[in-house]
Amino acid sequence: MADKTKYKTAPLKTWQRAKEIRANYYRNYGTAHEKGGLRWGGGAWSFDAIPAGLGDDVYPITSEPYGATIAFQREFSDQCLEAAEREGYARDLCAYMRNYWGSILLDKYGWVEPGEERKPFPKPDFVWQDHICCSHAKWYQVVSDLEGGLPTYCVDVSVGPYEHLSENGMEYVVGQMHDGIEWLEQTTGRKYDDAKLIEAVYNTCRSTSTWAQICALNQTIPAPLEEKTMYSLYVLGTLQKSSKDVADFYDELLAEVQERVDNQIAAVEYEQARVMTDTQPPWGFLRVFRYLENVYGCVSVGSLYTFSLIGNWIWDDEGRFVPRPTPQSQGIEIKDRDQALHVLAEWELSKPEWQHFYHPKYKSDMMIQIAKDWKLDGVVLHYNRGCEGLSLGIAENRLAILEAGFPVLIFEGNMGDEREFDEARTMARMDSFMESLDIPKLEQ
Amino acid sequence: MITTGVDVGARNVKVVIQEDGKVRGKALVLAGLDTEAAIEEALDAAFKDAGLARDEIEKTFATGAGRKEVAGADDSYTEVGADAAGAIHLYPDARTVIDVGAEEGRAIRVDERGKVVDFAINERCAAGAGAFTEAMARALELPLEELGPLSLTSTKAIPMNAQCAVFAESEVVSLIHAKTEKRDIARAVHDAMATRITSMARRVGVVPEVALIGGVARNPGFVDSLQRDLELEVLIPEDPEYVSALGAALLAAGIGK
Amino acid sequence: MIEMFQEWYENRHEYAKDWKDKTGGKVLGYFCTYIPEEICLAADILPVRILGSHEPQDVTEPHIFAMYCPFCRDCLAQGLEGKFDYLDGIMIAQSCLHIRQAYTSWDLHVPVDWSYYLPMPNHVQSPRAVPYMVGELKAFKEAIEKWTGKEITDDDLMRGIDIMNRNRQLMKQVYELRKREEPPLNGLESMYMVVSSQMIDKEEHSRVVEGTLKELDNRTLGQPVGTRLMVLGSENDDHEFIDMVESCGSTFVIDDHCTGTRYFWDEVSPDGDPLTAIANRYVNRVPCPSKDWPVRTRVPHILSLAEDWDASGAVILQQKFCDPHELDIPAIKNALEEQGLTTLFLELDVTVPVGQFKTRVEAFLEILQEDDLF
Amino acid sequence: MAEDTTSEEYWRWTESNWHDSDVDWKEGDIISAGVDVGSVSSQAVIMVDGKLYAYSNMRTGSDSPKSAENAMDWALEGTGMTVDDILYVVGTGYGRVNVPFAKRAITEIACHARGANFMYGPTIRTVLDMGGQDCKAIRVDQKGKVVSFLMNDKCAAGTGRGMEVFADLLGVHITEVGDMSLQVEEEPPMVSSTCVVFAKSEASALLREGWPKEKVLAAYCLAMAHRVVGLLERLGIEEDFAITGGIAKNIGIVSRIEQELGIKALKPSLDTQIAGAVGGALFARALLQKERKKK
Repeated sequence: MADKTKYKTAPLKTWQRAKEIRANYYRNYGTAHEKGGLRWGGGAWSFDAIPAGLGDDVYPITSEPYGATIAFQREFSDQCLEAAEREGYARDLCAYMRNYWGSILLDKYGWVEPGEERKPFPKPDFVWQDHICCSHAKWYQVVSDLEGGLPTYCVDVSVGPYEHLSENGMEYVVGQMHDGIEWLEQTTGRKYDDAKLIEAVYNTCRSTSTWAQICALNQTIPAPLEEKTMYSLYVLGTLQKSSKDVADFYDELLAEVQERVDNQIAAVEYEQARVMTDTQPPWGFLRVFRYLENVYGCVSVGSLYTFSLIGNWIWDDEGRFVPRPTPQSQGIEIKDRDQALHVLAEWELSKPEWQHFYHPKYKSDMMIQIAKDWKLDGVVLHYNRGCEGLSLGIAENRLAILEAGFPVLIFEGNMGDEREFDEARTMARMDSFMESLDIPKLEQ
Repeated sequence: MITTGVDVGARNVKVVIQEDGKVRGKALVLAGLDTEAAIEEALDAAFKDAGLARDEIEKTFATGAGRKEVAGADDSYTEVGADAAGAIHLYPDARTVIDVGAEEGRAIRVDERGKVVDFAINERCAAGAGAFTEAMARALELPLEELGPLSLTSTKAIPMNAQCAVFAESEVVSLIHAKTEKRDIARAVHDAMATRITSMARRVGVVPEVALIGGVARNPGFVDSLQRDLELEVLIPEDPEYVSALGAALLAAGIGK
Repeated sequence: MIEMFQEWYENRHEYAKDWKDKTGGKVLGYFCTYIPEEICLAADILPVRILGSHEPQDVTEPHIFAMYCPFCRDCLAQGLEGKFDYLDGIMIAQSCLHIRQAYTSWDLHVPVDWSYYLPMPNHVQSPRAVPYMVGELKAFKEAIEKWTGKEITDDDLMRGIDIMNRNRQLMKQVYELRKREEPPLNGLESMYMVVSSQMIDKEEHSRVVEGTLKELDNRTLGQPVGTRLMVLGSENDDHEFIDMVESCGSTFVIDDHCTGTRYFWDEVSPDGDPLTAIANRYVNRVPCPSKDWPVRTRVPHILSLAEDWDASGAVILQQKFCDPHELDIPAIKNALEEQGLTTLFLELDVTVPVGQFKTRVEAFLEILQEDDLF
Repeated sequence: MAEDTTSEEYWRWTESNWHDSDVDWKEGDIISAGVDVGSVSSQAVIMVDGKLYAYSNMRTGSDSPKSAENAMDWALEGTGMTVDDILYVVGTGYGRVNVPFAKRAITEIACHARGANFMYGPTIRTVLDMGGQDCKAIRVDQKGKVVSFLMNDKCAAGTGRGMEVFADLLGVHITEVGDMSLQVEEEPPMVSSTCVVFAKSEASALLREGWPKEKVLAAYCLAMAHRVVGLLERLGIEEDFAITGGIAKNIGIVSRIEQELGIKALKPSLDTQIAGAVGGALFARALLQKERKKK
C-alpha cells in the first residue's frame, strides 16, 4: 500500500538499563543472605516503601511479576502449574499464584542467571503483603503452609472507592501500617529507620507519577511506545516502585519518550490503527501484539492496566484524566512516620487500578476516557481466566465501552496458564475484528 | 457479474456461484483430510450445477477456517464477514445473525448497511455447536435427523447441566436409566444447546430480525428450543449451510461490501 | 410445624410481597451474610437474602464473565428476570469478589431506589478491624435513617440485637438436637430452617423454630440415620443434592456453610455501645474464607464441629470457581483426614449432574459403611 | 449437520463371550454373578464358588435393563445354565439400579477395586479404571476394599468414548490405535486439546499439515495419558498398580502412562473390561454366604 505513511522508528536507548535493573532485582533477592541482608515476599501492590525502613539490604520479590516471569518460560510454567495441581490446588485459581507455589514445591527459582543452572527457590524471611482481591492474603497463607510457616503481615486496603475515601478508612489502613512496622521490628529484630521510609515514600510517588506521564505521551500519533514494550518497562514499578533506581529510570525514560514524540519516532512503522487492551495479556503469547502490528499496522497504545497498575492518575478539576502530581511537587514535605504513612496510604488508595474492585463504573469511565484521549479505533479485552481480581467487572466494562461507541473484541485466555489460551482461534478473532473495523492488511 | 464463494468449514467445503445476487449453482463436499481435493471436488460440482465453465468466473473469494487453503482465491473474508454479507443479502432487515455450525457457534450484530458492529464466538465448548447433537443422538441410538422431530413431541422440560458434550452424554445415559422418555431427553439436549447459544447471542444483543444460519438450522428441535429462549421467531433460509459461501461470493462481486 | 420452613423457602417471593402489603415496610435485598441485620431490624426493614433458583438461565452472560462462581450468576439472573421486583433496596457487605459482581451488575441494570455497599473489613484478625467497622456501621445507620426518614435510637438497635440473638439461640438449640444418636431432623430440614430465616420476618421465624423445638422433642426420622455426615464449604441451598445424599443411607448432622452455622453461630454480646457490640459480632464471627487470614481459624472450628456432632465423614462442597474456598479446602481436607474423617469433594454448579454425583456419593458411603461385603 | 455421514464405524470394538467348558457348574455350591451396565459397554460375569466360569462383554444399548439381559444371556450362552440357576446377582455401573435380576446394586468403584484384587492379586494398591465416559483412580487395601478414589471432572478427555471418536476420525480401527501410535521415531508434542470434540478439528488440522496418522495418534495418546497421570498423582500412587476398563487394552496409552509415572502396570490375565462385573460377582457370593449364615 503505497499511500501508507511510513514513520521513523528507533530502538529505545534506555532498554538496556531496564533489563539491568530487572536482572539486579532478581539477583539481589537470590543472593541477599550472602550479603547478610533480608528477603521478603509480597505483592506488586504491597506498600514496599515500608520494609525499606529496615535498611538498604532488604530485598523484595513481588509475586505477580515473578509469576509472570515463570509464565514466560512455558515449559517450566507447566511444571509449576502441575505441581500445584498435584497438591490439590484448583486449576482455576490465580495463575501467578499457582506458578509461584509450583516453584516452591519444585524448589526451583523462576529466575535463571544467563549461562547458569536453575537454582533452588530462595525462601523469603518474611511476607509483607496487602489485600484487595480475595486471593491476595490467602496467597501467602498457602505459601506459609508450603514453606512450613512464614511470618506474614498483610494490610487490608479494601476501604471502598477513592471518591468516597473516609477518615475512618484512612485510619484503618494507616493503623495497620503502624502495627505492621512494629511487627517488622519484632520479626526481623532490626531497628526501624523513619528517614528511609520517608525517602521511599517520595520515590514511590515519583516513580508512579512519572510512569503515568510517560503513558500520557502515548496519546501522540504515531505512538512512541507500543504495549508489548511498555510491559517490560512498567514492570520495574511492580518490582520496586519505592526504589531510587526505578524512580530515576522513569525520569530518564520520560525524557527519551518526550524526545521520540518531538521527533515523530514511532513504535510501529506503519501505524494505521490504534487499540487498547485490558487486563494482563497471556504472557506466553505476546506475539499476538506483533501480529496486529505487522499484519494490520495496528498498535496497542496501552491499557488501564499498563497505565495504572503502577502509574497514578486523577480526574482533575476540568474532568480530565491526568497523571497525578506528586506530593513533593505540591510542596508537601514529610516530617515523620505518621505523616509518611498517611501520604503513602492516601496516594496508593487513589490508584485507578483499585477502583473497579468496588464498582465497574469507575473503570468504565476511565477506559472510555482513555479511548477518547488516546484516539482509539477499538478496544481488545482479554477475558483473563488467570486473574479474578482484574477481570472483575470486565463484562460490564465491555458493555459500557460499546455504549460509548467504541467497538470491542473479547478473547478468552489466561495470563499465566498457556493451557487455557488458544492461539489459532485468537488470531482468527483478531482477523474478524480488524475486518469489521475496515482496517486493511498491510502488503507483506 | 458471476463470482464464486468457497467456504472451507470444520466439516464441509461449500461452494456457491452467484450472478448479480442470484445463486447459479452450489455444492457441498465433506472436507475430510485432503482439503485441497475436497475444494476441487466441490468447485467442479458447483460449476456442473451452474452449468458454467471455470473461465466464466470473474472472481473467487474464500472464507471459513480453512480459507487460506483455497488456491487461486482472489481474496478472503472471515466467517464473520461472510456470514453477515450472506445473511443480509437474504434478509435485509436482519440485525442479528446466529450461525451454528458443526463445531462453532457465532452471533453477529449488523447495522442497517449490513456492516458488522459486534460479534461473539462461543468459547471452546461443544455444547454450543452441532457436534453436541451428534453425540447425543448416538447416546440415544437415534439417527441424527430424527432427534429434532422427536423432541418436538415432548411436552416436558428437563434441565440438563452439562457443558461437555461427552459428560452430557453420561447425563443422557443417566436420564435413560431413570426411565425418562427419549423425546423428553431429546428436548433437554436441544434446550441445553439453545440456552448456550442464547447466552452467547445476548452478549451482542438480540435485535430483530434474527437470522439463523449454519447446518444446525436444519434441526427443527433446536430451532424450537432457540425460539423459545429468544422469545421470537427466527428467519431460516432454504439452504442455511450455504450462507457463508454465498456471502463470500457476494463480497467478490462487491455486493454487501 | 417444621414443614413451614420449606414452605417459606419455596414461596419466598410471595411471603415478602405479603409482608409489604401487611406492614407497608421496606424490603431490603442483601447479597452476603456479613450485613448487620440488627440495624435493618432496628429500622423495621425486612432483610431478604438474594439467592439463586437453581434453574438454567441465559441472561447473565453479557454481565459476568463465566469464570466467576455459578452462585453469583444465578443470583444476578433472579434480578434480571425480575423475580425480586418488590425490593425497595439492595445492599452488600464486602466479602468475596464473585458475589460483589452480582451486586454491582444488579445496581447497574435492575432499578431500585436504594443501594448500599458496606466496606466490611477483611482483616478481621487486626485490632483495627472493630473500630473501623464501628465507623462504617455509623455511616450505614445514617444512610438507613436518611432512606427511611426515621431516626434509629439505641433502644431500636438493642431491639434489633435481641431479635437476632433470639433467632440465633433457637436455631442453635435445634442444632444441639442433631447431636443425638437419632437426630430428630435431617440435613435437608435444617437447611430449610436456616435458609428460610434469611428471608422471613425474624420474630415470626423464631416463633416457628420454638414450636419446632417442642415438636422435635420426641420425633425420629422416618428412615435409619445411616452414616453421620458433615457438609461444609461455599453457599449451599441445593436441596436436590442434599436430599440425594440423604437418600443413599446417610444423614447430615452438622455443617459449615453461610446457609448454615456460619450464619447464626455467634451472638452479639449486648453491653455498652450497641454499634460496637454489633461490630464485634461480625468481626469475630465464624469467618467466610475470604476473611480467614493470616491465621486459619476455620480449621480448628470445623474439626471441633465434626467431633462434637460425631460425624464420620465430610462432604466438602464448593461453588465452581469459588477462589476463597479453593484456597482453604486443601488445608481443611488434610486436617479432617488426619482426624480420621473420610472426605468427598464435589463442585456445585447451578444444577448438579445427579447421575455422576450419585456414583461418587454412593462409593464414598460404601467406604464409610462398616460393610457386609468383605 | 444433516449432510454429515460416518461411513464405517471404526470405533466399534469386538464384543466377546467365554465360558469354561471344563467346569460342570452343577457341581458348584454358590453360583453368583455380577452385571456391569456401563455407559458404553456392559459385562456379565458368572462365578462358580468364587471361580470365574463365564462372561460376556458387549455394547450398552439405550435401554439398560435390556442391555443387562443381553449381557447375561450371552454369558449364559452354551452353558446350559439359566438366570434362575444363579443364586445372587449384583448390579453395578451406570445402570446398576436397572439390572432386573440383581438383588443389590454396588458402585463400579467398589466393584472395580474388588475385581482388580481378584484379577491382579492382593498386592494391588492402586487401580486406574479407564471406562467409557469417566476415569477413576482408586486406592485399595489388601482385601480389595476402596480406601479413597478420584474421578475425572469437567471434561471427558481420556475416556473410552474419546478414543472411539478419535478412531472414527482417523479411520483407524479402535484395536489398532494403540500399536499405531507407537510407530513413531520420537514423541511429538501433545495435542493441546484433549476435548473429544475439538481434538477432532485439531487432529484434522495436523493431518492437513501433513502429519502421518501415527504421529497424530501419538500426540493424542500422550495427551490422554498425561491427563490421567495428573489424576493419579492427585490421589497418590502406591504399587502394585493396574489399569482396568477398555482403555487398558490400548498399549499406546498404557505404555505412555507407565512412562510418565515411571511405574509398570501389572499385565492383565483377563479381559480388563470385565473387572467391574468380576467384583460384582465376588460381592454377590459374599452377600449370599452372609445371608446363609443368618438363617
